[in-house]
Amino acid sequence: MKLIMAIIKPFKLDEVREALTPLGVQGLTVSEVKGFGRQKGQTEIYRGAEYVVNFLPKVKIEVAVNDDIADRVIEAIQGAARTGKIGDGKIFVLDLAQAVRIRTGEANAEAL
Amino acid sequence: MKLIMAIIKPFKLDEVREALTPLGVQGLTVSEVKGFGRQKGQTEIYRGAEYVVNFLPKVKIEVAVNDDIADRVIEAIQGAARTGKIGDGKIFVLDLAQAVRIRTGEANAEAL
Amino acid sequence: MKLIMAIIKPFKLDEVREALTPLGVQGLTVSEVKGFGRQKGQTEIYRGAEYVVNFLPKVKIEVAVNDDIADRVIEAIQGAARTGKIGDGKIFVLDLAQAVRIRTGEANAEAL
Amino acid sequence: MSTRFKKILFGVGPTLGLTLLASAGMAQEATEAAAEAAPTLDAGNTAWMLVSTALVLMMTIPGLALFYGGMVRKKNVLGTMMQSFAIAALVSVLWMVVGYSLAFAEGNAYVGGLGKALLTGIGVDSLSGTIPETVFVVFQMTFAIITPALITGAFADRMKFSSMLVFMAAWVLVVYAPVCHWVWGGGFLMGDGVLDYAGGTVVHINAGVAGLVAAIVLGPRKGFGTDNMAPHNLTLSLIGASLLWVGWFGFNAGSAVAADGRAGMAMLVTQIAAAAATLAWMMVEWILRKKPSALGAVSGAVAGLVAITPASGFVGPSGALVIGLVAGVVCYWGATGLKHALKYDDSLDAFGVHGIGGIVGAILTGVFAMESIGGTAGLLEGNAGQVITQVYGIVATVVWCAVATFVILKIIDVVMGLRVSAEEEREGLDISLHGETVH
Amino acid sequence: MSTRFKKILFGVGPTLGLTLLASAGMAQEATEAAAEAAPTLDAGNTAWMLVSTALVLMMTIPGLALFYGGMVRKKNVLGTMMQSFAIAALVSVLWMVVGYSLAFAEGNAYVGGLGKALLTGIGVDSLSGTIPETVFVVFQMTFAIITPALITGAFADRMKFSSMLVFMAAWVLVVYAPVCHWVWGGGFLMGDGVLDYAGGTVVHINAGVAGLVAAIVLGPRKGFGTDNMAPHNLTLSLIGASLLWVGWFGFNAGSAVAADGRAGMAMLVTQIAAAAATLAWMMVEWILRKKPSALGAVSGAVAGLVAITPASGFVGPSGALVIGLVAGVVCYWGATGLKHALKYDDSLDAFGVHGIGGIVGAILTGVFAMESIGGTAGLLEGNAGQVITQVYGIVATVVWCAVATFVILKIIDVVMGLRVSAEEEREGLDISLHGETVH
Amino acid sequence: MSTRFKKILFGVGPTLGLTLLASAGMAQEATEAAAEAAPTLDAGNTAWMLVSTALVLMMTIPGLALFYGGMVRKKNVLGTMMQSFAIAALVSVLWMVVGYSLAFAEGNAYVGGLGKALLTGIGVDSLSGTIPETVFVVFQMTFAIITPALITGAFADRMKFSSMLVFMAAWVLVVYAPVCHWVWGGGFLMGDGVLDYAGGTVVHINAGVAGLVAAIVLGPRKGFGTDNMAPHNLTLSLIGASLLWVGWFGFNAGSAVAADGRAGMAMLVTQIAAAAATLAWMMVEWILRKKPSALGAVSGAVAGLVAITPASGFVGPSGALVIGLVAGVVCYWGATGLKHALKYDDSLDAFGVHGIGGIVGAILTGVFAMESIGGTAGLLEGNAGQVITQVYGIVATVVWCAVATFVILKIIDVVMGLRVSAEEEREGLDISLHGETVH
Ligand SMILES: Nc1ncnc2c1ncn2[C@@H]1O[C@H](COP(=O)(O)OP(=O)(O)O)[C@@H](O)[C@H]1O
Ligand SMILES: Nc1ncnc2c1ncn2[C@@H]1O[C@H](COP(=O)(O)OP(=O)(O)O)[C@@H](O)[C@H]1O
Ligand SMILES: Nc1ncnc2c1ncn2[C@@H]1O[C@H](COP(=O)(O)OP(=O)(O)O)[C@@H](O)[C@H]1O
Repeated sequence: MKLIMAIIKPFKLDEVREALTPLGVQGLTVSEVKGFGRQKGQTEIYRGAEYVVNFLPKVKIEVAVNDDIADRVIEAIQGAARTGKIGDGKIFVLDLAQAVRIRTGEANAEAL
Repeated sequence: MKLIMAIIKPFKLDEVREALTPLGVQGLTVSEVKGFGRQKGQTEIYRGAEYVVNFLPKVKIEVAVNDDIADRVIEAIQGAARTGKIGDGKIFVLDLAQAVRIRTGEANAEAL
Repeated sequence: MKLIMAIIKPFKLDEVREALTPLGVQGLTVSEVKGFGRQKGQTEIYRGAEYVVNFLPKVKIEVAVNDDIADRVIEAIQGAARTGKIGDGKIFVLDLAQAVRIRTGEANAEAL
Repeated sequence: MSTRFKKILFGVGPTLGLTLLASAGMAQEATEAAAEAAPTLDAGNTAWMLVSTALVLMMTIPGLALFYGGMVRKKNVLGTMMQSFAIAALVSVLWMVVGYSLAFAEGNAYVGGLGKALLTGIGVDSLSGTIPETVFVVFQMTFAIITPALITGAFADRMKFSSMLVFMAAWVLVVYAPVCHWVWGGGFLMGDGVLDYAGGTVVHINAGVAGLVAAIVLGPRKGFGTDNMAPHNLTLSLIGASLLWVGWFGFNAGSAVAADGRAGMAMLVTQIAAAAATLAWMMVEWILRKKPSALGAVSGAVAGLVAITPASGFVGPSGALVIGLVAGVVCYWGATGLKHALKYDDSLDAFGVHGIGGIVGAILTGVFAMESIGGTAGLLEGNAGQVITQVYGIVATVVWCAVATFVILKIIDVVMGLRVSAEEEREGLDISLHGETVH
Repeated sequence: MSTRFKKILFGVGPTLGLTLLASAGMAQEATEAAAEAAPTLDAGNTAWMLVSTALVLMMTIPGLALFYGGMVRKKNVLGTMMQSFAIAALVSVLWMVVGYSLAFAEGNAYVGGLGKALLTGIGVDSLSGTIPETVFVVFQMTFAIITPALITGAFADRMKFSSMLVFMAAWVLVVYAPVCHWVWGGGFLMGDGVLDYAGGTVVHINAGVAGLVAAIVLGPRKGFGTDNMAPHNLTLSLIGASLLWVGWFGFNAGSAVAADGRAGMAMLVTQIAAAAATLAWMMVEWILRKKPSALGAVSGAVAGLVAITPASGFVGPSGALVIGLVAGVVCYWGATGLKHALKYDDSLDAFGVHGIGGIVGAILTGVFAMESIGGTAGLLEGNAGQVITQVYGIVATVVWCAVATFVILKIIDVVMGLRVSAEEEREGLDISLHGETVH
Repeated sequence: MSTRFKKILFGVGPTLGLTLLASAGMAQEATEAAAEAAPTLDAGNTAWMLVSTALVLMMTIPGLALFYGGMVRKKNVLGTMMQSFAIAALVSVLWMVVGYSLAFAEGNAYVGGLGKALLTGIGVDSLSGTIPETVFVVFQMTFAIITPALITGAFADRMKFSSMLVFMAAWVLVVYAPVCHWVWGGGFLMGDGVLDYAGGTVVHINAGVAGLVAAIVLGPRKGFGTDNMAPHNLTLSLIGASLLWVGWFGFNAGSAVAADGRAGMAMLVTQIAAAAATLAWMMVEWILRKKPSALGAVSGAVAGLVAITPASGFVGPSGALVIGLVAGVVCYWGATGLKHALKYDDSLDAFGVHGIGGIVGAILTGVFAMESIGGTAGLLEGNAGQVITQVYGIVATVVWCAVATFVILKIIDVVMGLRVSAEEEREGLDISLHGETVH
């Protein structure tokens, strides 16, 4: 199994989720993160004090999938999250040693 | 070593933490996440506009442990986080290549 | 490639970021987390009801890097995040199977 | 009555134009009648009017700013509150320069003259009835402030700040001041016996209709109907609605321009109508949606306050109770069924609550008016004609407001554009227009 | 005095029942005495009472709503604020329908009649002393609103919204209106010389005791004593407490029903007591807990305001200073030591602050009352009996309130249940009862 | 004039010392003149002053507490709001004990006596002009509260709570009370004809200068200039500024101590100046920074309100318009250019807005004063000398305030230290000083 971690632009979240459903992905976990990278943020000014926001709001999606669909999931995410503008984000793939569904104790494939 | 990542129902956090202490787990890291899955959220209605909340509040626990106690940790988490109702969450296990305690520079086992 | 996950004290974030730039790290992802460990939190008191805060605010940095600079990145983080006081945090290193830049589709090394 | 409307349409425009060009005539006591009736200053009345002025200003800042600010998404809260705040500043200056004069100086049936432009001739001793005219000027100013501020709810999250300021400046002079003159400044609606004690027509119908037109001209928010646009923090809206309620005492009871029995009755009926409408909206929601919401309760309160506004000096407690109950139910429909049926994006229901509520109130004023309270009988006391008169007042206002608002918006659209870019709208008004964010 | 109490217990109930059935008698001037004394309307006094009414309404919405809303967990903030808002609406209508009459219409020693049900006979010219009776009606209405709203702090986070509304409706008619009649409406406590200028007994002891009973009957919040129930946002509580403080001027100085020297003195002592209690609570906390907290400071302020309430028209600055200091210390104990010792979950200390503070104030009123201010001497001026009388008033109120509240709650519990389900309680009132959340 | 200042410096100190030791003289009517002029109580005026008092208290809590609280980082919001709240309590008690007497009791040219310590001799019937003296005492108390509270903005996020309380106590007695006496209590500035209607000098210059001194003595916040210190929640500041604006009507129009034409004119000019300054600051920012910010708008409003404060009873609408525009621009510079140039950390611009704005207002009062309004002509009416007199008043205040504030702070620094530890500063005042956090 793979744990796919994607950092995307927040407003793309729904599109990405919808792109994964057809692949049989039944669940995923999302967190609000801040991203630092090539994309530069807007400037905030308060009574003359300027703050360039280096850390931009991003959304991190973590989804555990079976190896067989991993590549399609990656493509789907990339396709849905892409705007072509700088700051679109990354997809990181980790090997998942084990997975358990807490409710049932089912393991691995059945747990997803 | 293993990095165990568990997504659980928020109100189960304390129980889980207490279940891990006896196993010698001295630390863990928690983050607020939103989970999408089989469990369906409540509906919010504002002046007739309905929003079904697909992303439910969950808590993500990340705990690095030695291989020897990994299985017991997983069981402990599953036992403590379980309500038997849909939405109890998942446990994901990743191989941890290396760990360092920042304060002392201690590595791996000593770092945990 | 490695995915380096560091849990540090919040006010050390900028220092750590600055320590990584010279190593050629061009991006990283940050999230607010709460940490449980040896460090004990302050006590909050509301009308006589005391709450010891076990979960302390920490910042989690996730940065994907090539193997060649991984060790220097770890050192840099440890050096910058260190105060010597309990609660400085941990660095966890995971093997990164794959990385993709969403905007361009570039893979692995080029994606970072 | 159609001829009448031609007269209005072809009358106000030109007259206004002419007046604006016309050289300032000599200053005239705003409310001569009153002044003659009670020529000396009364400290008690003045005290109440000073307070009422403060209360009505509080309705807009922070009241309305919070009510609206809590209903938008977090990325727009500062921009939304900023609109009310900036309008308060802009309209205050405009009102001093020429607005007050256009509304209350000696003029014709459609608009006041320029005799009081720059508040000429208003000294420390000038009286308006039993209170200093200076107080009357600021009291009326606070009405001129809240009316455009109410409109902003209709185009929340998408209008350029610059265009918004230009629009409001024009709207206050071309729509608000004249209509205010029609009803309170000695204009033709006053002459024709239309009853509007505290601004159901001048303020609420006016703002509601302008909002509806603006919502349609600007078009819906990006993602309207698909994205989650849930209010980000209703605690703010609860505070705002509460301050609106409290401030409304100054709005309605203050419209007595005295601390007397009629002011007292106005306060009593205001409280009853607001309460009844709150319960009504809550109950409808409870029945139809299974849960009574906080947003519903506060929306109901505002609906009741809007509806009792024109009636407050004319009806008694029982009339107020019915007005409140009706307003709660009808405005619920206005903010839900009606809006969803017609598919326009009146984002925070400026029309659904203020437009609809104002119309309900204006009509029911004609029904429940009691001779013993305001000197005019309504339908229930056998004066059916009053209802017609009320409808006539509504139509006159709706027509002029809709036409003028539409024209102003179209002109601005051509000249400088009305909407922020899609990018700015997605980023949110706070950061893209004001360079700030709530952290 | 035991016979006396039997009379109360066995007197009020039946009488109330009868009265409620009784056909409406003819309207009577509410405060005849006053009316005779000063038969003409005074604009100054009316202005002040119009404002006081607005101030006291502001105490509940948004004041109390915020004070309580900030102290609960985030998942319950809307539900908590909603309780105050809905109560404001519900009680306003009840007060108009029958509450005002039960409290102030001609009746017997225990409860007023139905002569003023639906505000019969109250016209635009009816006076209550030197102000319009309409103003007196709304002013008293705002007191009838805040009292039940105060109770909600005791059962925060766990009561069904529907049951809460039913309970409050019954409580206002069965407990508040009669006790209000006893003390201010010509009832037996008034006759017996109990001093309660602005509601220490009628409002605060009454609400505090009802809260205590409710907290015990409903039982503690799930996780009480184990889970972290820290206030989620004390900035809200700070705003709320500040608005309570400001509004309290209308509450106490407004109880003079005139803008005169006694109102001025009431305002002065209110300010001093609130300030003294704030410092006292802060200092106790500083000494015992090492840190003076913001919640402690605002709690102290409220404690002082509660304690000075019955005394405000009777004591001078020095008396107020002592009352404030004592209230700050004793209420700190009430909200901490006492509560933890007895283990009930008076979640936001409705009893700890309002009940205890009200009792402290009622007794000290008997100690510090000055003939030169309110016409009645207290212990310090040699009239020891006044303290007894005060205690008697307290006991009468506590007994009736406790018994009646208990009975009402038990009935509701049987009929429809009082608490939300464990599941709903965990999810939070906002989403489970109102379908909303603060994002 | 230098001799004059020696006299001040070497005069006030000792006199104050002596006075404080001196045995209490016999009570004297505070404002004799007024008292003679109008010896009977006027209910209308009293009503207005009761309200003004409530409005000015509302300016500090919750107004200023929110204005400042929104501008700090989240970890300091409770600590910041707590400062205003605790000061309100502390100063109230101090004012009753001795402050009022030092300011308004019969004394010498530099400070009042102890004749009214503990409010001796002030009964329920004592009058101050046409209102109860009790009301005058609380009204002035609210001014004595907001002035030190304004100072806290200068040393936000870093002062020990204990030291802050000690400092404020000393400052109110050694700086505020005397200066208040100079200008309003019959002191030498009053005698010399300095015009300060509502406190431009006494309140704003005084607070601004004290803030500047404090900011310099305490030194900048850790990380000043490097860390991100963006305001954490400007919605709070928007609410705060709005309540300040509304409350300012009580501040300025209340300074008429009557509900009359002058009060009305004061309210009108207050509104105009606030509005003009809001637009001015917004526009400057728009031009220089490309974006008009919400913080800028509210800062402008406060700047305008500050500047019109001394002028409010003396100038007319056009004067107010100019004063507002100038204040908006100059205070923008004061809070940006000036501060950044001199590199002190006046964190929330107590000096930049209140100090600078107060000076602008004081001088322009001398320019735009109109004989027909306040009885004194200004530069524009040919009385150039008034400007000199105003400058003289400013200098006297600045010198005494700066010297005394510096000395007080240095003494406290030696005795107990002024700043929290670096650790506590980083953790934030909320948790480290008060044991609380906003969750
Ligand atoms: N090496 C990295 N490790 C972890 N996260 C990264 C890394 N590089 C970029 N990111 C994340 O990806 C986001 C987008 O990266 P950025 O360089 O701004 O644009 P792009 O992905 O188009 O090159 C960043 O905001 C950050 O959250
Ligand atoms: N494939 C997945 N990858 C990552 N997280 C998941 C995945 N499936 C479920 N989750 C997380 O687990 C939570 C519970 O899953 P859900 O399907 O609702 O109930 P259950 O775990 O009982 O099957 C989800 O809210 C989500 O946070
Ligand atoms: N086993 C672990 N797994 C995951 N996170 C941990 C673990 N142990 C500690 N942490 C994280 O590191 C932080 C610091 O650890 P702590 O024991 O308090 O101090 P130190 O790192 O100096 O030993 C904790 O707050 C927690 O977030």
